[in-house]
This record gives sequence, structure tokens and C-alpha cells, in this order.
Amino acid sequence: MADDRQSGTAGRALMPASGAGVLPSVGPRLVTVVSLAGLLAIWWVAAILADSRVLPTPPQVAEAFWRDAATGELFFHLAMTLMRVVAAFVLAMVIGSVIGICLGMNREANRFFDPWLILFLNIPALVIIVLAYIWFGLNEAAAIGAIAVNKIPNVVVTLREGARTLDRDLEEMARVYRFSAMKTLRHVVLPQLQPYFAAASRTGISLIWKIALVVELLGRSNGVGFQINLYFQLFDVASILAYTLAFVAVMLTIEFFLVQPFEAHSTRWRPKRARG
Amino acid sequence: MADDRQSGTAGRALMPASGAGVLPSVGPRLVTVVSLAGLLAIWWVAAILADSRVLPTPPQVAEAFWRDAATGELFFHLAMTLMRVVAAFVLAMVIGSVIGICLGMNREANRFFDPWLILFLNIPALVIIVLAYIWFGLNEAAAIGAIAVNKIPNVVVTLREGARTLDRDLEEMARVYRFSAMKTLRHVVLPQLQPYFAAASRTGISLIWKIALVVELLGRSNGVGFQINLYFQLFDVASILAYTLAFVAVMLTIEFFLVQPFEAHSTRWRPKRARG
Amino acid sequence: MSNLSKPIPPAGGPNALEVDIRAKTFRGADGEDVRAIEAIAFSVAPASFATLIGPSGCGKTTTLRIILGLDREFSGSLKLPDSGGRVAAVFQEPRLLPWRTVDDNVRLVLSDEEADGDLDDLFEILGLAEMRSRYPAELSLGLARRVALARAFAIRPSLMVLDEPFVSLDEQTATRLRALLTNVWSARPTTAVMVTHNLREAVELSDRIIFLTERPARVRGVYEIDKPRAERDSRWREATLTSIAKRYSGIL
Amino acid sequence: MSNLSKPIPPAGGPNALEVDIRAKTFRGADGEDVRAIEAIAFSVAPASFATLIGPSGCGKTTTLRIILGLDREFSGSLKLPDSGGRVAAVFQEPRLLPWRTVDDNVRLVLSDEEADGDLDDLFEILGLAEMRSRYPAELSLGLARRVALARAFAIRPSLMVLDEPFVSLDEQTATRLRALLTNVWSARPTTAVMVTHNLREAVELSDRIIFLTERPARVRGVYEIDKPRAERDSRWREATLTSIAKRYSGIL
Amino acid sequence: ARDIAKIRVGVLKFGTVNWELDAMKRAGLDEKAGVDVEIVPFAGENASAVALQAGSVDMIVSDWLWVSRMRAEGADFTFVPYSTSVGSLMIQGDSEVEDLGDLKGKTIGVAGGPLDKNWLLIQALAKKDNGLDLSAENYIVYGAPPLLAEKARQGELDAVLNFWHYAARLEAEGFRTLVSGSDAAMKLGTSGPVASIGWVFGDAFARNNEAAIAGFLAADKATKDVLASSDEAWEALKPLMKAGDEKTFVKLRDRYREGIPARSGTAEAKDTEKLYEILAKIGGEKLVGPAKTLSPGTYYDDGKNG
Ligand SMILES: Nc1ncnc2c1ncn2[C@@H]1O[C@H](COP(=O)(O)OP(=O)(O)OP(=O)(O)O)[C@@H](O)[C@H]1O
Ligand SMILES: Nc1ncnc2c1ncn2[C@@H]1O[C@H](COP(=O)(O)OP(=O)(O)OP(=O)(O)O)[C@@H](O)[C@H]1O
Ligand SMILES: [Mg+2]
Ligand SMILES: [Mg+2]
Repeated sequence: MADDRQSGTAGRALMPASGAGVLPSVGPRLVTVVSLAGLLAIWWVAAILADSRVLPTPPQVAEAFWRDAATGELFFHLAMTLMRVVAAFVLAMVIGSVIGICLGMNREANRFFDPWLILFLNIPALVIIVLAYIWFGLNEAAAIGAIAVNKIPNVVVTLREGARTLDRDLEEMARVYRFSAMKTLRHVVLPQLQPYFAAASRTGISLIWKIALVVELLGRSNGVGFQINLYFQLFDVASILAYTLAFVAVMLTIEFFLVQPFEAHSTRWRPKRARG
Repeated sequence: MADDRQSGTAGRALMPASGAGVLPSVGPRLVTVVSLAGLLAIWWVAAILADSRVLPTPPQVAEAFWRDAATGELFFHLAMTLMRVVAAFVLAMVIGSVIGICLGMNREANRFFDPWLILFLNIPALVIIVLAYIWFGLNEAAAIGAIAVNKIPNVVVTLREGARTLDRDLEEMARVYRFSAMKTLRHVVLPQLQPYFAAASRTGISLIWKIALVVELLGRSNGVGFQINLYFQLFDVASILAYTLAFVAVMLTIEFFLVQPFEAHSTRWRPKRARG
Repeated sequence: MSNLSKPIPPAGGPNALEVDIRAKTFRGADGEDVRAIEAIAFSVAPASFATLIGPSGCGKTTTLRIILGLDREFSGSLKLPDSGGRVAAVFQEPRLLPWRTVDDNVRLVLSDEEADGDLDDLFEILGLAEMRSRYPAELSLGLARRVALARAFAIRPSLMVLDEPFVSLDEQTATRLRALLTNVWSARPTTAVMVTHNLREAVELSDRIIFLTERPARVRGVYEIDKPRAERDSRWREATLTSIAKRYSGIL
Repeated sequence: MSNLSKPIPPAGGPNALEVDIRAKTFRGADGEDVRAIEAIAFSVAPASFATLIGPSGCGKTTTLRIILGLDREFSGSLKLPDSGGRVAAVFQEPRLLPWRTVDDNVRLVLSDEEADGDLDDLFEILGLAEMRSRYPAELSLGLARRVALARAFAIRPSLMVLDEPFVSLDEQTATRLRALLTNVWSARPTTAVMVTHNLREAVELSDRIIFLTERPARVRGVYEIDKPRAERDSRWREATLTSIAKRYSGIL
Repeated sequence: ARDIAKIRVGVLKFGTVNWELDAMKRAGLDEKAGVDVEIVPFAGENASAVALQAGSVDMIVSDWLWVSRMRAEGADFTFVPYSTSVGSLMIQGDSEVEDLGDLKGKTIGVAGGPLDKNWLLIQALAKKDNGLDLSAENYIVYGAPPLLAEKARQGELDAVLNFWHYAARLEAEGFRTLVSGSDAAMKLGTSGPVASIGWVFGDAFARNNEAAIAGFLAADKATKDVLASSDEAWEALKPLMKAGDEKTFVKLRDRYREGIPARSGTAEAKDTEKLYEILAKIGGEKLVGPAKTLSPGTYYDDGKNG
């Protein structure tokens, strides 16, 4: 049987490969809006069906949001948490990446420090946080340090896997052409680690935020974690969700207006997936 | 200036590339033992210097360990936690990988579900756990489900990054040679995702264990998390560390006797790093 | 490798391969368009062998990708000899699975029934007998290219697509492999399209040579060869080369 | 690209390149040993051009890797022409950084002082002028190989190492690039080692051809060429090829 | 044998309630009262609240304010007083602080967060007696109770408001009470100590398991009588209490005994309503929820007290 694949007109061929697809006419922004609307709809229906204090409807959460937003309280706590999250994130990514890349590239060091890594990976957040507070006092530095220490081993593990898969051919090329260490790092090593950085930072920021909640619960007097715990004692789920969603909204904004454009730019060299 | 690189004798050339290094005569097992001993020494010295109830010495922790080990209590709680960790791990890895690979390979699906993913990434563990307990009761299924739901978004994010970097050339080769979907998955896709699986499982098991602690705190009557919190209320750091280290020991055993041999086997095809 | 040892009835699809690419444009990462193909139209009769020759970067690989169905974003049409049949492809790079041994790389393209077949002859003739349990990273480039050839020869395709199959091999090995290809192909004639920069090779193997222009590629001319392969001796070859060189300046 | 436009005093290291590999064995992933090299010893006089020819998989690339200092696990010794000097290498695969444009890939090998230099001539002559802002994934293999050549030609090395530099190029382009190499090299003679499967190319470019045996590689013989490059016309070339073919059977 | 009523009680494993229930089971007092009490231990304060709402236990210990708020929002929980022991503001034994007024400018740790009842009462008291706004003019640290106790020992905190058994332990270590929650309440106008924590269970459960509730409350009273009088009964509880030393043990025992409510719930209700008003004023809607007064039915009415 002959197979006659007629591939449209000349106009089709001029279309960029990435633009075509199931929803070719729908812009990416619109997809996101539809997606969020879908999520809201599911939640609303579920809340109405459940009809329980434990799953409030969107308006109830909105009300809780406005109550605390009107007094500025919500923004204050959100800002405090964000400050801690950002500080700990930067610390953890920098330290964790450096260690991870070194371990991934050096078998002996890795063999030696692997047990330490597994230890630090598995120390409960509670233990680290309490020890940090006890040793360094109930202050901001202890809080941020404790969060970072919790996250560092995860970054190390992810980047170490990345460093293990570094392309040997390119490394050799860089060596033969006498690339300086900086040049090699910037142009050869880091671009290869991009997906690992992406994974480590996306999972990282969420992990850090979750640990920040515990840190605030155990020994800070402000922040979203502090508030959530307060409302948890009162079993006020609507307020808990209001704070959670405020944070999620911040994350979505960062994702769509900072991370995704940056990522699209830094991976524009990748061959597009075949769609035969 | 002439550079005369004399590269040892014939015997040297016969040595496998991977065996040579800074510690060529020291076996890998010994390195691990030395590493653990070093860790113990640091801890011991620090504990003696600190001389505080908050940082007990190794013998004090050992004593706490034996106290609860002798009654069998420690092993019971450890077993319960391990059971939950393993069940949640399997669930989270399977579900998360499937979703992650699909999203990584399909731009449209990813654009739609990305906001959902960010939402689920950032919902505090507390909220998920409480909702799970309230809706499904304080039972094992709710506990394990809640842990898995907490971890799934992380697996998704990591595997999605992996799936985005899949080699287009190999995919095309598989298509041209009419590989079945199963064959493509098994021989083309999954081997490329190995480092992402490794990262997701290593960080995953530790995250799951940490969430298990919270789950046990909030609604189980056994498990290491339950015990650690009890001892936290008494501020008995020695006992907390005893339980923590018991878990870490299990993880180390798994790492060295299961994960590492498996990994060495599944990555034996990788060209060895140049060590010029 | 049964198709090496016993004669097999002529195969290949029932129809001619008909390629009619009216335009192919890539959208570059910098947003600019790259016109790769202006117009390439040719057909390959059932069970005959066609070769594409053209300057580096003119659009040969792109044409093969379109034939293989790996790129559908072009304007024009394509008719395959046999839509259900299998395709044997040798890509311009080896494209081996790095995590599978040489043996497994070849065996994976076999269907489930053939998977346990005896590949000893094939590996032997390609000089890969010693390498079967190696991984691709342990091969030299020439060896890896031979594995890619083994993979293409291991199946019974209805269409063969070869992108510079004999490059990076020493003259002796290349000659041996060309002979192998001729044998395999004569035993079971298959519609075949090859790209090469080696006119000698083209003249030795093809029934029809299609010359392409610089990018964006157009067909510059088609040279038909009617002489049976067995009769193509070196005198005939030199004469043909000269006649081609006269007709298409700058080819040799 | 200054070394293309103005004449430069002869360069290359002050010493001969001396290679003396007494054994090179790989440990395969399956635990078995692979003897790649039995004994390869040769020297390349300062500012002269040597070519290695040998069967596919015999150990040529391995030898070059040892010269480049990428593999130190061999027994034997190595003397470089100039340990401080730079090395220009064309690997058997292009080895471009996929995340950098063609222009950046070439510019990155320049030292900081040269980095802003004018590369227009170089790109023009290699037929890459239009491709400078492209990424490697958007290039055909032939184009990518030319970028790798551009990279090697952009610097002023004291040693050149070329692994099949002109493969996968159409005859016209290859001829142009060989001429370019001859020019660059004559303007500033550098110690050079090349691997090729193309004896014609070797005869055209080298001062000395080293023939290797099958794996494990030994030196089969060395053929010296004294004729100045300018005087190597096609009649002399055919005669030389015949004489080599007579001496080393199976080469052509 | 007749069907014995069953009741599942969620308690903190190392909490005081567990001591009492343990003593009850040990003496078989629950069976004597015709009820089988199943102790379900938890590790965290909030776990039992989750368990009650998930229906995994029938009864927990919590405070009436929570019950009132939940009722206002539609839940059917009800409350029977369990103990008048509440948190106390503790200071180091050799501290120069004599009254709340001296706390100005100090660092104060507060377990339970800004909406803790005792903290609100003590703040109100400080404002009334000393004209001091504690939270505005001091550095307040909210945190986990064990952490704050440890920080007080370390001297990082000048004063700490903690739950009663942490307070008792600190007292055994030489700390002294500056003011307790019930002191503050009484100074603000209640006629006696009000039991702030009690047994909490659903109205529906009580309706369907009247015998179980009645039996349980009877057994509870009997247990309290035993613990109030017998020192031997306490010896058996020692391993559970993890007191550490004899002094702490005695402190814990004595403070427990002091906390046994003398009045019945209905008798307390009037004081509670007053307290609710005070709290509603200082804590605002944040604390008490939308209801301006104590929700009706907050105190369990078994229908016998008329
Ligand atoms: N994905 C792509 N995006 C943009 N341009 C592309 C892409 N693929 C190929 N091209 C361009 O299309 C042209 C033709 O490429 P093609 O690979 O078909 O060349 P070719 O004839 O096979 O050359 P060679 O002999 O070097 O292999 C080249 O100029 C190449 O740069
Ligand atoms: N890392 C390695 N591990 C094991 N064997 C190897 C490794 N690298 C090369 N070999 C083997 O060593 C031999 C020589 O390889 P080399 O790459 O030097 O060949 P070559 O002469 O360059 O061949 P070609 O002309 O095909 O490029 C081959 O048999 C190859 O399989
Ligand atoms: Mg091509
Ligand atoms: Mg080679």
C-alpha cells in the first residue's frame, strides 16, 4: 500500500515547529488562565459537594484573605517568609551546587563524603532546627541557616548526579584548548547542568518554603508558618488556605514572569522535539 | 621547553582507570569506614566541647539507643516508619515519574498542568496531611497517601526536566526502526533518565522520611516521628538522635549494599572521566 | 542473519518511492528562517538504488529525514513504496544506544520473532565479532559506524535509507562493506536511497544519481546508470566518472 | 584572523614531537582487557607534518589522545614540541558546545587578548559566514565539522592534531579546505599530526606518513616525502600513490 | 455478661491526661464504672483535634474556648471540666522581677502563640494593674513549648509563659511563678479558678452513648479521688511521667492535685461566661470567632443536673 503523506501547503512549512500543536490557535497565556480556572472550578465543586468546614469554598477563602490583607498583616507575614525563603534559597543553592559538582567530578571525595551526605539528608528538619535555635539563639540567622542546612543535601545530591553525567568529550575539548577554570565552568559545565539546576531550584524553593513553615512554627514570631499554625490551632482552614494560596500566587508569578522566560532563553539552543 | 611525561611502567597501564587515584591502595569499603569514623570523631569532640544536654556524646546516644532497643520498642517504631516510607516511596516514584515524563515530552500538556504542579509543590505538608486525615480517617492509607501526595510534585519536576533533555536522535532512530512503545521506554527513554531517577529517589526517600515524621506526629500512634516528638517534649536530644541515627543506619545500609551496586551496574557503560 | 546466507525472493515495496518537496524552511533559534530546500522532486523505482550527491549543507539529510517521516513540516508530498514495510536507516552519525552492548544494539531492531536469530555471520563480515559485548563508548568511530550498518543489514526492509554509510572507514574496510551491501541488496533488491560525497561509490552502487545544487537545494540533474552491477568494471567506471565530471562541473 | 591575512614568522615548538608508546590497554566495561596499541614509536620534526594511516579501529585516535595528554594511562613516554604552547585539535567528531553559537564556539578558544579579533575572513573561506549566529543543532554534519576546523585555525598553535579533518565534506569543499590548511600551515609551519583514511590527502599534505597495522597497532612502516608542497603536481602524486601501494599492500 | 460500653480517648502520650487514664486503667476503675476506655496516644497537641474531627477517637482533651468557637461554626462538640491547671509566667529564681510592671523591656517567651488564653489574660492584667502593654513594650518570642523551656534555662529569655507541666518542671529547677493564668483570671474578676481544659466529645456521640459518657465521667472522678489522696498510685505512674528527679516528680504531683476542679461545670459556667467576655474584648474576633458570647451547649449537660 502506498502511503501518500500530503503535508499541507507552503504556509504550513513556514510555521515554527514549536508553535504547532493540539491548541495551535490558543496563546500560552490563555492556556495558563484556562488551567487556573479549571483548578478553581474543581476546588469549588469539591467544596460544595464536601460541604465541610475542612474544605472551604473559594469565596470563604477569599474572605479570609481580605480580612488579613486589609490590615496589611498578611503581606507582612508573607514578606517575612519570603525574605527567609529567598535568603535560605540563595545560600542552599550556592553551597549545595559547589559541593555537589565537586563530589560528582571527584570519585574519591565522593566516596569519602557520601556517608556524611546520607546522614545530613536524613536528619529530621526538627532536629536541625531545634539545634540551630539552641546553639545560635532564637534569631533570624539561626532560622535561615537551619532552613539552608535542611536543603543543602538535596541540592548536593541533584547536582552530583548532574556532574556525573558531564560530557567527557566537551571536557577534553576544553582541556586541549586550555580553557581557564572559569571559562570551563561557565561555558562547558554549567550549561550541561541546567536541567539539574532547574530541578533543584524548583523542588528546592518548595522544600525551603515548607521547612520555613516549620522553622517559623518552632521559634519565630512572624511569617506565614507562624500564622498557619495559629489558624491550625483554631482549625480555621479557610485562613490557612488563604495564606497558602498567597504564597502560591507569588510562586506562580515568579515562575511565569521570571523563571520561564529565562529558561526559554537559556535553552533556545536545544533541538526541538520531533513531531513527525 | 620539552615536556617529558613518563607514564609509569607497563603494570600501570593494565590498571583499570577507575581504580587509580589519590588513595589507590585503599579499598572503597575502607574509605567508607574511615569516613564514618571521622564523622563520629567530629561529633564526639564537638559534644565534649559543647558539654550541653542539647548535644549529647555518642555514648549517651548509644545508651538511649540500647534502652529503647532492648525493649524492642525502637525496632517496632522503626519498622512502622519504614513500612510507610517504602509504601509512599513506591507510590510517589511511580505516579510522579509517569506524570513527569508525560509533561516533559508534551509541551501542551505541560503548559496546561504547570500551574497545578506549582500549586501542589507549594501546599504545606501540614495542610495535605490534615485534609487527608479528616477525609479518609486516621488510618494507614491516609497517612501513606498524604506522604506520597507531598512527594509526587517533586518527582514530577525532576523527571520532567529529564524528559525535556531526551536525545532527539535516539528517539528518531527508535521511530524509524519501529520500536514498540514499551521497547522505546525501556531501552531508549528510561536509561537516559537514570540520573534523574537517582536524584529523585535519593532526595525523595529523605523527603518522604521527613514528611513521615510529620504525618506520624499529626495522627499516628507509632513510628519514629511519634517517638521523636515525644522525646522533643521532654527535650531528650539523646533519644531523638538515637532514633534518627537508627534510620540513617538503615539508609546507609540500603545505599551501600543495594543502591550503589545497582547504580554501578546500570551505569557501567558510561565512559570514565578523563584523568589526564 | 538469514538474508546473508540463503537467497531470498526480491523484496522492496510494490510502488516507487516518490519524493516531491516543494519547499522546506527551518525556523532558526535566532528567529530567522533558513530555506533548506527549494524544490527536490525525484522518484526511485521499486527495488532500485538512488544516490543523492550535493554540496555540504545543501539539504541532503533534510531530504532523507522527510523520507523517513521524521520531519513533516514541509510543503510537498511523499509516496512511500510500502507504508507497512520496515525501513532500514543508517544515519549520518552512528546513533547507537550507549547503554546497550553492540550485540543488543543490533538485536533491538529485530522483531520479536527474529530477536534470537543468529547474527554471527553479519558481525563476522563487518569485523565486529570481537566487539559484541562492548558498549558504544568503547568503540572507535569506524567501529561504531559499522555497528550502525549491522543494524540496518540485520532487518529485511522494504526501504533502505543510507546517509554517508561508508565514511570514516579505511579503504579496505569500505570496499568490503560496499561489496557486502551489493550482495545483500542483490539477494533481495530493496528500494534504496543513499547520500554520499564519494562519486566513485555512487557510480559503483546506484541505478540513478541525483545531483543537487547548493542550499536551498534544487535538483541539478539526474544521471541514469543502466549497466548491470556485475559488469561495472574499473574501465567502465573511469569512463562514467569522466562523463559525469564533464556534465556536472565541480563534482569531482 | 590575522594568521590568514599577513605572513607570520615560522612557529611551532623548538623540539621534535617524540611519541614512544610501548603498550596501551583498555579495561573494558565487561572487565576484559582490550589491547589497543602494541608499540607505536615515531617522531615529528619541528614544524613538519606527519600523517597516521591505519585500518579502522587500530588505535589512531588513541594515539592522538595520548599526544593531547587526554590519556596518561599508557606505558611509554611522550615528548611535546613545546610544553607551554597551545594545541589546535580537530577531533573525530565536531565537539562543539551545543549551547553556544558558531561564532562563540570559535571565539571561546581565543585567548582574552584575541577574543575580539576579526574572524570574518576565516568564516568566509570556510563557507560559514551565514551560519555565525546559528547553534550547532541547526548545522548539517559537514557544517559542524567546518566549525571545528575554524576553531583549530583560529589560534596560533605550536602543535596541530587533526583526526580525519576533511571527512563528510563534498569533494569541492574538501579540496578548498585542504588548500586552506596548506596555506595556513605554510605561512606559519607548525608541528602537525593528522589521521586520515584518504591516502591522496596524506600524500598531498604530509612530510611523513606512518602506516599502522591492525589492532593492537604497531608501526608498519614510515614513508618520507621530501618533495616541496608546491611541486606536488598530479603526475607526481599518482606516481607516489602507486609506489606506496606497491610497498604497503591493501592500503588503496 | 452485659455489653460493656467502649470509648476511645485521644491523649498526648507524655501528657498529664495520659497519667490519669493510666491510673484509671491500672486500678480497673473504668470497668468498675461499666466502660472500657481505650487510650489512643498521640505525639502532638493538634493531632488529637484532627483525630476527633476525623472520627478516629470519641473524646479528647481541649479547652472550652475552642469548643465554643467550633460550636459557633456548626460543630457539635461539648465540654466537661478536667483541670484548672493552666500555664504560668515563670521567671528565674534569682530574677529581680517582682511584678508584671518590672517586665518592661524584657524578652518574654510565650508558648501557645499570641492567642493563648493565659497570655491574653496576663496582658490584660498588666495593662490594668501596671499600665504596661506587654506585647508592645517587650520583645516577645513565640515558639514550641519545649524549646522555650530550654531557652529559659539557658537564660536567653527573661520570662516564659509555658504550659503547667513545663512550668512545674521549671519550678523544680528553681524558677518561680510570677503570675499564673488563673491568678490573672481571678484578678480580672472570676470568683474562682476556672477549669480551662476538659473532656471534649460530640453531642451526637453523647446522645448515642450515654452510658459510656456517664461511666467515663464517673471513672474519671474516682481516679481523681485516688490520685488526690494516694501517693502509692503516683509511684506507679513514675515511668510515664519521665520526671527525671524526685523534686520534679513531687512538683508535678502537687500541681496536678491543685488542678483538680473543685466545682462542677455548671457551677463554673457563670465564671466562664465572664471570662469569655473579657477574652472577647482583648482577643477580638480572631480569638473567639464571630460569636459574641459563649456558645450555648459548650458545657455538657447530661440532663440530670436540671
Ligand atoms: N533544525 C534545523 N534548524 C535550522 N536549520 C537547519 C536545521 N537542520 C538543518 N538546517 C540547515 O539546513 C541546511 C541543510 O541541512 P542538511 O543537514 O540537510 O545538510 P546536508 O546536505 O545533509 O549536509 P552535509 O553534507 O553537511 O551533511 C543546512 O544549512 C542546515 O544548517
Ligand atoms: N575507552 C575505551 N575502552 C575500551 N576500548 C577502547 C576504548 N577506546 C578505544 N577502545 C578500543 O581501542 C581500539 C582503538 O580505538 P581507536 O579509537 O584508537 O581506533 P581508531 O584507529 O581511531 O579507529 P577509527 O579509524 O575507527 O577511528 C578499538 O578497538 C576500540 O574499540
Ligand atoms: Mg547531512
Ligand atoms: Mg578514530
